[in-house]
Amino acid sequence: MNTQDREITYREAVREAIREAMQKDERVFLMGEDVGRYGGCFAVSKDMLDEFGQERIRDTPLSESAFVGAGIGAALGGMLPVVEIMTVNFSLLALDQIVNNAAKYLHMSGGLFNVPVVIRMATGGGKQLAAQHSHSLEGWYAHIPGIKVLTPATIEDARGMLWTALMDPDPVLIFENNTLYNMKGHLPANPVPVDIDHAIVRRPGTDITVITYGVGLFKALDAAEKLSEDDIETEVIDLRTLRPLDDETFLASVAKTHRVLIVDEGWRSGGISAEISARIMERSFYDLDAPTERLCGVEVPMPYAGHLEQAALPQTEDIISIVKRMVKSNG
Amino acid sequence: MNTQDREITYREAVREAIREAMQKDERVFLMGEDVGRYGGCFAVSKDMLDEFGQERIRDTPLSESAFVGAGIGAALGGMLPVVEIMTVNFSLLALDQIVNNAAKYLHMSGGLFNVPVVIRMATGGGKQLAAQHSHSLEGWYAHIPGIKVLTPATIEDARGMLWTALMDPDPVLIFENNTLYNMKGHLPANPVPVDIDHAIVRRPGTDITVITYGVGLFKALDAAEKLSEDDIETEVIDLRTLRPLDDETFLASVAKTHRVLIVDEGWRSGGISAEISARIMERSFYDLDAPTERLCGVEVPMPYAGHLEQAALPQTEDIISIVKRMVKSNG
Amino acid sequence: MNMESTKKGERTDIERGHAFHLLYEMLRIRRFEERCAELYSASKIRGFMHLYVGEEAVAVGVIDALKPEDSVVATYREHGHALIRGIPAGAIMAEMFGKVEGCSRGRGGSMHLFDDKTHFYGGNAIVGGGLPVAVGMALASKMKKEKGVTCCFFGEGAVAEGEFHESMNLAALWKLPVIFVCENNLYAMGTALTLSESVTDISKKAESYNIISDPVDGMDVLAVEKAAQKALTAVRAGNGPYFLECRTYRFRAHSMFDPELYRKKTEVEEWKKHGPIVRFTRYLKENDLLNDKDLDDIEQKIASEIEEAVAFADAGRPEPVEDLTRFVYSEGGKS
Amino acid sequence: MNMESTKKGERTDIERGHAFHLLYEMLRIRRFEERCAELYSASKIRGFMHLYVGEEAVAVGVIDALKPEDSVVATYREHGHALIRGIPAGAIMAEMFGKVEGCSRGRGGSMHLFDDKTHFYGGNAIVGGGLPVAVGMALASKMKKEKGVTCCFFGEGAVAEGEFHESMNLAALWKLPVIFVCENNLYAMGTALTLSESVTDISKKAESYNIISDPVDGMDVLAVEKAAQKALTAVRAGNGPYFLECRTYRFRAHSMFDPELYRKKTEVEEWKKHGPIVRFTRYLKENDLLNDKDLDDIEQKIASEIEEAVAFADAGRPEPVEDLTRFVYSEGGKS
Ligand SMILES: Cc1ncc(C[n+]2csc(CCOP(=O)(O)OP(=O)(O)O)c2C)c(N)n1
Ligand SMILES: Cc1ncc(C[n+]2csc(CCOP(=O)(O)OP(=O)(O)O)c2C)c(N)n1
Ligand SMILES: [Mg+2]
Ligand SMILES: [Mg+2]
Repeated sequence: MNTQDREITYREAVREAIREAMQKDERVFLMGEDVGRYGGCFAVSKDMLDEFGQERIRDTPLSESAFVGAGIGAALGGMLPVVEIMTVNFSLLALDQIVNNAAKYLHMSGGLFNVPVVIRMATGGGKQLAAQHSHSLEGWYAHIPGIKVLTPATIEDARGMLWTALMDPDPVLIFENNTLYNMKGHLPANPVPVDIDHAIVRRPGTDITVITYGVGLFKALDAAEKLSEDDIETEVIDLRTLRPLDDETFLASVAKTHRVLIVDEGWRSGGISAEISARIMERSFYDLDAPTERLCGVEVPMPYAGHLEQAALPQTEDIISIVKRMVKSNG
Repeated sequence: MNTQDREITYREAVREAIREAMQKDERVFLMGEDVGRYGGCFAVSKDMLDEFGQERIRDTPLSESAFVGAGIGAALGGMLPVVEIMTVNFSLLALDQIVNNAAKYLHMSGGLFNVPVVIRMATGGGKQLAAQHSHSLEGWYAHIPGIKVLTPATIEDARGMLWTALMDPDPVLIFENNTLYNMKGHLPANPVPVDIDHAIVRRPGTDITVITYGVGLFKALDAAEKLSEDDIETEVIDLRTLRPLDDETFLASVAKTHRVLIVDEGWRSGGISAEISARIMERSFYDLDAPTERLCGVEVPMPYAGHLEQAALPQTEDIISIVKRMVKSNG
Repeated sequence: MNMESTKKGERTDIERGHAFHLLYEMLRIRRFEERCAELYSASKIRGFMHLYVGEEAVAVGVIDALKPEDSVVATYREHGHALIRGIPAGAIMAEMFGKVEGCSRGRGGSMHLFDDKTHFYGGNAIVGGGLPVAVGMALASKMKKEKGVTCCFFGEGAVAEGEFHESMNLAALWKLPVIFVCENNLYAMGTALTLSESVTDISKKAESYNIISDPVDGMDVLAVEKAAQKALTAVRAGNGPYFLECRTYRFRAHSMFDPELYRKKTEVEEWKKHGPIVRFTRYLKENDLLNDKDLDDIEQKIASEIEEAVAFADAGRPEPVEDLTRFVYSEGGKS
Repeated sequence: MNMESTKKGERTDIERGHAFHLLYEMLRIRRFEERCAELYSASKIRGFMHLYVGEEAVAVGVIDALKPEDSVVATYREHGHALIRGIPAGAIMAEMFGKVEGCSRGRGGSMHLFDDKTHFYGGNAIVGGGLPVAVGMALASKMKKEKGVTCCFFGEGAVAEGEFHESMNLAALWKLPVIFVCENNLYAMGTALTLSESVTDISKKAESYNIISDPVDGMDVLAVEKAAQKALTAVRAGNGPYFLECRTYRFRAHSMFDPELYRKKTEVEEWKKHGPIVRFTRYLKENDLLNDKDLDDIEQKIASEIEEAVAFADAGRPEPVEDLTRFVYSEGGKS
């Protein structure tokens, strides 16, 4: 579709991915609140109504449960719906459909009916939207068997994961961190579908492994850059997919670095970081030179005030200081 | 109220707790689907309609979101509602109210408005109710700051926790495992309100710690009994409250036994067991003689067929064999 | 044509074969479920089981009016619907026995019967949970310009759920080919309609979504069939959704655990007198369309179908425990 | 009495003081929010901010009819409601500045204004999320035999949510003292009413719950006030809930991020001509109840109130970061 290397935004990458999917396959359509006339609450689907018409760029009423359920039904009926829930915060209204229907049809029917729906939503804090509008629940969703949970962080993943998700026979949730839409980055020529089965080492290192995903990736890379000035070489792993979790990639890294810090913006207790830590405990205990640590969102509903919100979220500086402390410790 | 030691069922314990609360405090009322005429879907509130009348034993329509929200509103308005959601499976329909309202009012209002609502629900599998009716999501709920999550396992806790929960100024969720209602047990004379801030050692031991809650407690105690015949002394900890988690009790045990197995019926990935394992990693790493392990629900929507369901749930025999293997391993 | 409008001895234009068929199907459900109740007591069937006894005219009348390309979304009270739609009795029974030969491989049980051949999209055990899915299936038909209609069953208790409201609105707004069939049996478990709805005339609800609605006597199989045909004709013509309220009654407990404290025995007895099967049988006899011998034949045929089903289920095999984690994600193949 | 029914020069029985008061309050909201918009551009206010410009007659008309013991549940578009209900402008502004002196200590921001003294139970940022809570507060009043009425505001977009349906039914079923005020401004973000409801006559919805409903011209403060009084009288008399649809229009973007691609500038301009403030001002002048000097006085008083509020907010202090984890659970004290 595009034969040149380009700088584009994350937003544009998501838009291109949707457009391409819609052009490639008639069964694909986009449905959600304000995806049409408004152009998407994050302007992701701007101009798409003109290009594809209102049947395929389908504005819905404020009925999260019904239109998510309708996406599930349409998938059962042979379509490949991309359902957009504006933000993860509103997905709670559709949770029954996701957990009890999307994630269960295949199993309840003994393998007869799979549900190839893709549900996209923005996630994350950082924009002073306060307690009800700043959830990072992707790690929480990862608890549910039957769904897959993707968290594209890079432009390339935002561009390439959607098609992979659509071709997946089962329900896939894609979480786009709301602070990333304006991020610019490099997209290689002829983008290809992205592997969603594996985590990826975004920066190799030898002294410690930082495991993260989504917006955390950039904080981790930033920190790694700065730590490198102090001769601390940090390996940074981007999980990309929170369910199913690709253990092998991070366990291999643990075997190399012997120290791990996990970074995620979700609340600490019972978040995805806990799961990763538990798996390292179980499978790499004897590889560790120090206990695995977690840097997570502070366990408080998100305050509106900017300084409090920033204090509630993991920061690059926090990563740096924890890593410094950790590499000093003896196993 | 009762001055004699008695054998009663878990169901009766819950019923007595509700009755006593209603007699003690006019602000208390029970509301939910079929709590009145039907007598409660687990017969917990049988005959209570006659005793308290339909204002205070309030049958609701099938409107989980509205009646849970109404419980929150009534709490804000000065009542002390006990909202019954038949089972955790239906609570997903009310999740927005729980997460975005109950758990957030105090914070969003900068401390002005607390929400003293108690939400009770049955949880768990084991009765061949299949994929949509067999969730164990209490550990999942424990991810949410602003709510408290109680899991009474014993008759005494079932009897005593409700009042403590009602006197708590903040929203409390009580999860009653559906396989426990028929369990008989001993209730001491003059039952008192139960501490909900601390986990409890239900059986002291020296070789390994099994951390669990709810129905898992009885499987663990059973296993401990049998292991004892092989001279393996298992310390069994009942968490009682999944949020906030009382670390101190189990960390103290780790310091003593140096080995830990966590048992819960929820799905493994991202369950409460992961959180406990991560905390042990962080705070008791050097106390461990072997990696902490987890025995959880298998990550599959619950199959109807009985033998598959039992295979999906942790069993006493599993505990025994894992513990045996673990105590043999060298740190 | 319905039973109300024809009096004893009056000429009726119902075709004898068709009349037999309807009676046969109702009786088939009844006997099948009576057997299920026994098998439940014998612990062959476990979990939740909800019987449809008393309500058979609804499933029979509506589903008989469907075409093969149509789809069905049902509730946990769906043995009848599954049978009539054409899932073999053996596959249903095996499902309830938890055997691999079951229509859902024994993974679903009584509340989750599924079948691809007949487009039977399952029992759904979350009240109201099937409605959005049905809307989506209808949306797919419409977008793909296929002819199929989606037929969605639910109880009157589901009307109080938010998903009812959202689904009705969406279907009407988008003029989707879906027929909503409300099986109003006056109780949601132990909660009488008067305790769950401020307006108990359920079919009135449809108005506020601009959906055509018909209340119909759900104890009269002919009336149901006629109403369903009318509704389906309208839906097939592209006029958007239709709402059919079938007024009926459940003769037995809500599930196998229900002590029925919430209603009087006399109320149940009164309704039983007007049951769909006694009533239709009487009607056919009065119109000389059926005699005792016919009835015997029907009963016998049904009895042997059911015994075969039970034998089939009994002979089925439990799924190997090693397969426990199958069907969480699809095996192989992309969509 | 409303503006429609009185023509230019006609004798009117509106009391001058009251007329002033209404105009004053509408203008107060308007000027306050215009200042907010500037402060947003200046990055003093952050996050989401939704202005009420054009809709002031609704909050003023309704809230003026409330008594001190009544409670208010509002949405994220609630600066106006908060101001009129009596939260000091300074406390609101400080809230938006994220300062401890804010009515929610800076924890809530524009979308979450709270106040215990005036029973202001917050802005709620989940569309439809306030309705069940309002129902519950009304339930508490009823059970405690208190007089207060709960007044719940929401947009027409919320009508599509399941929670609307469930809440209406519950309130009607239990005859609760709650007044539902639907601020129908024709758009939910960029979604026009015709794209969200199969029946666009919102007040008709109330019928299917057996709730009395009145559509009222939401651009006419007198009409709103009158309708609210009538509604509140009915609710206070114990007749159960009331549904008030106020037909209005939002003059500005949905939030500060909205490029308004979904409607024409001319449509907005047309509505502005009939704005609640221009219209009421004209009406008062035509009836010799107001002159330019009065208006100047009002504007000046408001301007100084707002400048004081800004100064107060500016002087406020940010909460110490060490306090981050406060207000997750109550401090001390049992309920
Ligand atoms: C969301 C939800 N809430 C509660 C239940 C428990 N429950 C199962 S059936 C039922 C009654 C439903 O009544 P109705 O919709 O009238 O159908 P009927 O059983 O009468 O056929 C209830 C409350 C459920 N399955 N799902
Ligand atoms: C449940 C939910 N879905 C989506 C949103 C995003 N959102 C915020 S306001 C809004 C429009 C609401 O429109 P309406 O109810 O008419 O109120 P108005 O903004 O017009 O006052 C939307 C879609 C939300 N806050 N909550
Ligand atoms: Mg019913
Ligand atoms: Mg609006």
